[in-house]
Amino acid sequence: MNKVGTIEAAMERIQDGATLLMGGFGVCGIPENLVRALQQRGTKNLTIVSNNAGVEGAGIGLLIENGQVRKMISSYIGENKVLEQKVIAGEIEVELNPQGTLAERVRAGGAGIPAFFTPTGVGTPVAEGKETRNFNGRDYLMETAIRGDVAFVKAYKADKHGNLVYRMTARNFNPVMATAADFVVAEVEEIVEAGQLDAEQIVTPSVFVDMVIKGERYDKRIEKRVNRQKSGAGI
Amino acid sequence: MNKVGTIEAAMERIQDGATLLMGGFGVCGIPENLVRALQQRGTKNLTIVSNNAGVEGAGIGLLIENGQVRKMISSYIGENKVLEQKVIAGEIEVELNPQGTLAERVRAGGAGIPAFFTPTGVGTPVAEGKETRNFNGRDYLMETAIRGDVAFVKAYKADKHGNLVYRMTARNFNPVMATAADFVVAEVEEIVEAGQLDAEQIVTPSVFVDMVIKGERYDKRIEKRVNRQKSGAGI
Amino acid sequence: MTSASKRELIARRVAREFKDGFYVNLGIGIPTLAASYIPEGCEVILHSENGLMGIGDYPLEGEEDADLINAGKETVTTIPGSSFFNAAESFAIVRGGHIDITVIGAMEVDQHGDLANWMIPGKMIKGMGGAMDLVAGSKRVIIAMQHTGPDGASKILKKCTLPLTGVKVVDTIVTEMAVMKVTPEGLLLLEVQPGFTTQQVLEATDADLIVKEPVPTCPL
Amino acid sequence: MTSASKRELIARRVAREFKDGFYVNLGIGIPTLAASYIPEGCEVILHSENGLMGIGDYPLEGEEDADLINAGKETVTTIPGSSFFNAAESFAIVRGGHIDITVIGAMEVDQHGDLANWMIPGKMIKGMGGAMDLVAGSKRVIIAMQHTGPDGASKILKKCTLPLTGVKVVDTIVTEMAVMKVTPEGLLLLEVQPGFTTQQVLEATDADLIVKEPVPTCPL
Repeated sequence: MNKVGTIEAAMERIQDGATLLMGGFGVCGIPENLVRALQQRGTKNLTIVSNNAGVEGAGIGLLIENGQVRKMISSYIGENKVLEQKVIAGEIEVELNPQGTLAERVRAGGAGIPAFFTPTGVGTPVAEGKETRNFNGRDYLMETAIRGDVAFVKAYKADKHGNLVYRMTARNFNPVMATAADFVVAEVEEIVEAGQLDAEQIVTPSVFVDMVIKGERYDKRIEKRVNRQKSGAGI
Repeated sequence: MNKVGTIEAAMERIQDGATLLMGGFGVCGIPENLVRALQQRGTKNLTIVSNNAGVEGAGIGLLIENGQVRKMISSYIGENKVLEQKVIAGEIEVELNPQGTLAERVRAGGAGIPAFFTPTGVGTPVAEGKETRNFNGRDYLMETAIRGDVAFVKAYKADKHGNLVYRMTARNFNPVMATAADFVVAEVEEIVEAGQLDAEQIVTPSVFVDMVIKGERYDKRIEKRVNRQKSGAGI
Repeated sequence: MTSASKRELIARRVAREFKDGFYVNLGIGIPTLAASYIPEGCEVILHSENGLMGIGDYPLEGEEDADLINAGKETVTTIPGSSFFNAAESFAIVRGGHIDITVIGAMEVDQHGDLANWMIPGKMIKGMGGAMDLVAGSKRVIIAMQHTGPDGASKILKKCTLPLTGVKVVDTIVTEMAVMKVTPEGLLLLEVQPGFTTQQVLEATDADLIVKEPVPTCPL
Repeated sequence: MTSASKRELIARRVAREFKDGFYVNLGIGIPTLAASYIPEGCEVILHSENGLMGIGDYPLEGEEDADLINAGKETVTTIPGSSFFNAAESFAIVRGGHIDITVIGAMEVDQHGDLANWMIPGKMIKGMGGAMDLVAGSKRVIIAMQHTGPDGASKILKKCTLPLTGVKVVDTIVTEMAVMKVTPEGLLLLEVQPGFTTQQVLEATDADLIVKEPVPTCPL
């Protein structure tokens, strides 16, 4: 079994109008090589499910600036001013979800659960149009599953079967997004033979992954570089 | 932070009539030291949530034989003949759940989700008394969360903060049960200092665990020893 | 035909349904046997619902590990590329449609694809284990079983009489006599096993079978 | 009082609510400052909802790692005993009631414990991030904020006017003027910060405050 593919082959799996799930938190742990290739390809009218919308000049920001995105399903889009302008201009629709609800909706999509109840957002604008139901004296909202046509995720290493491990907080939404699309592409920093990743440590089992790609270049931009002083206590 | 405790202290946290979540699949990965201590203590009228009911003379079988169990919530109890007799005699109630539904109900209990929908069991005896609902043309059952007063889990190693790693398929239900009780005790084969388990590899974060105990003795009974011949292909 | 040779015939035919790269769950009994007949050059990853993707051979004597078992509680080994996960993740894989084929036994199957394989009223109920999740969630469910029960009665019915495991979940039925597929039109006789005639299959089957002559014989 | 000294006063008082062994989530801004004032001998594990339990110090210059950030997207480090997990697991921790205290800022809080901190109608909405999950799921929610807005208006109201982040979710409010607790009877004035009188707090507060004299002064 060898799921190692090319970035060109990955691009052929995503069509205009597709729903694309993407890993990443801010620009940490984003599939940056796949995003750059998607920008070059110019695939349009995308609905992107991702916690954030990138920043100007990086991540999903590239696709937004290039006019490829029709709708964002996210929890926080505050870092991207270009998106703000496009929302005001009516060019992009934004659906905001509480972060935990977003994560759980995608997990549900990957786990065969069409809907679930959560206490998050009861009595807030998030509850509008949603069923509210009381369990054991507390109100909950019904939230429905999210699935994608394609998922782009970033992992640290993959084996050729498609098993994935991540690195620190670059894990974030990636393992969740990898479960919930019809075609899942993982870009990684290193590809090893099957058996070279410890079976105990694999975070995403290969069953979820359709194609593995070695990223050509990792910029790994830092959004907020904060340092402590050598003498100070810091956080 | 040091959550290392004694088995005696753990026993004081479980009262007659408690709901007890237990890890294990068959007798693989069961908290055998905690079970033996619970048998000695004689705590009665327990509702036990566990995929299986142990075998005669091991695991939950010990508690069943000792008359400590009022109800089992499980998916498969076929290995325990004593339980069968007690069910027929009306001494023990059994609630059978599909295995995936059982796992997801406990996960939901630990994740703050009071109910969810699943395709499993639609049109079967499992659906009796449950709400059926159609999403996108398919019927689903609503299943509710399970929580316990106490959870007993078995891990391979713990650090003193209560972070846990497991060993092979002895992982099974343990990480799930560890999320969904008011008081969670993990028994392990080895306890190390915080920082000695790789942060990437921790399966159960310490936040879920209230007490860690080093098991005194591990029998690790094998239910079905099956070997291949040196020459044969086997499974 | 001996019971052993029936079982082998069924397992061999089931294994022909596997494709390279498939993720497959094999139930206890005849389904597990299918692992021995996976075609050459076809890499199939076996799922064990207790938390393992990539079941290997049974261990050599002395190499068993109590911490490494399959869903049938048998000692097993792993393969390169195996991974371990917890029960909730294991059934997220199952329920989420990530298993290509589940092969499972049956007490009864009917022409609508309904399946009964977990309880007989009046007898002690052992539990459904993971069967209900597997048949509800897998992309394709293949039933591997003997065509008739110990009393000679057809296990393939117009309508199941026992409490169900799943409704409209079965795709294909493989027995020692035939291969049948559940279609929107009804139960189609796809192939007849070597040594049996279409007529014999029809006589041994309670369900209405759609027959499109000539019915091919299963390749050996 | 300078804004910086107000922020410090609030953060110091918030940190006194932490107990040894607590798992705590600190929001962006003043709440994050509370990490600097954790009492001696009190070990608190900080949760970052992007997938880290056990946030450490900010890194020294040159030791930043783009793969290791907190929920505010700042570079951080880990502590011994840290662990990483994915977003669904991170919010299973939050929603499941495993976080002992969440400290978060507010635009408005009211005497019923309602909280508004994510949108102002007519202004660009940045999103609620993890705030709604944190306030709905945590065992205890502490609001850390300045008592009044830039215009001098009370941020502690009889009833929130902005779109809500959560209903009846707030337990305690800590400002540079006072500490208040939401009780079934209403909003109780627990303590007055040094340099302020009960009367000053009452005048600066729109909400009805329950005052049980003598109101203690916050210990420094």
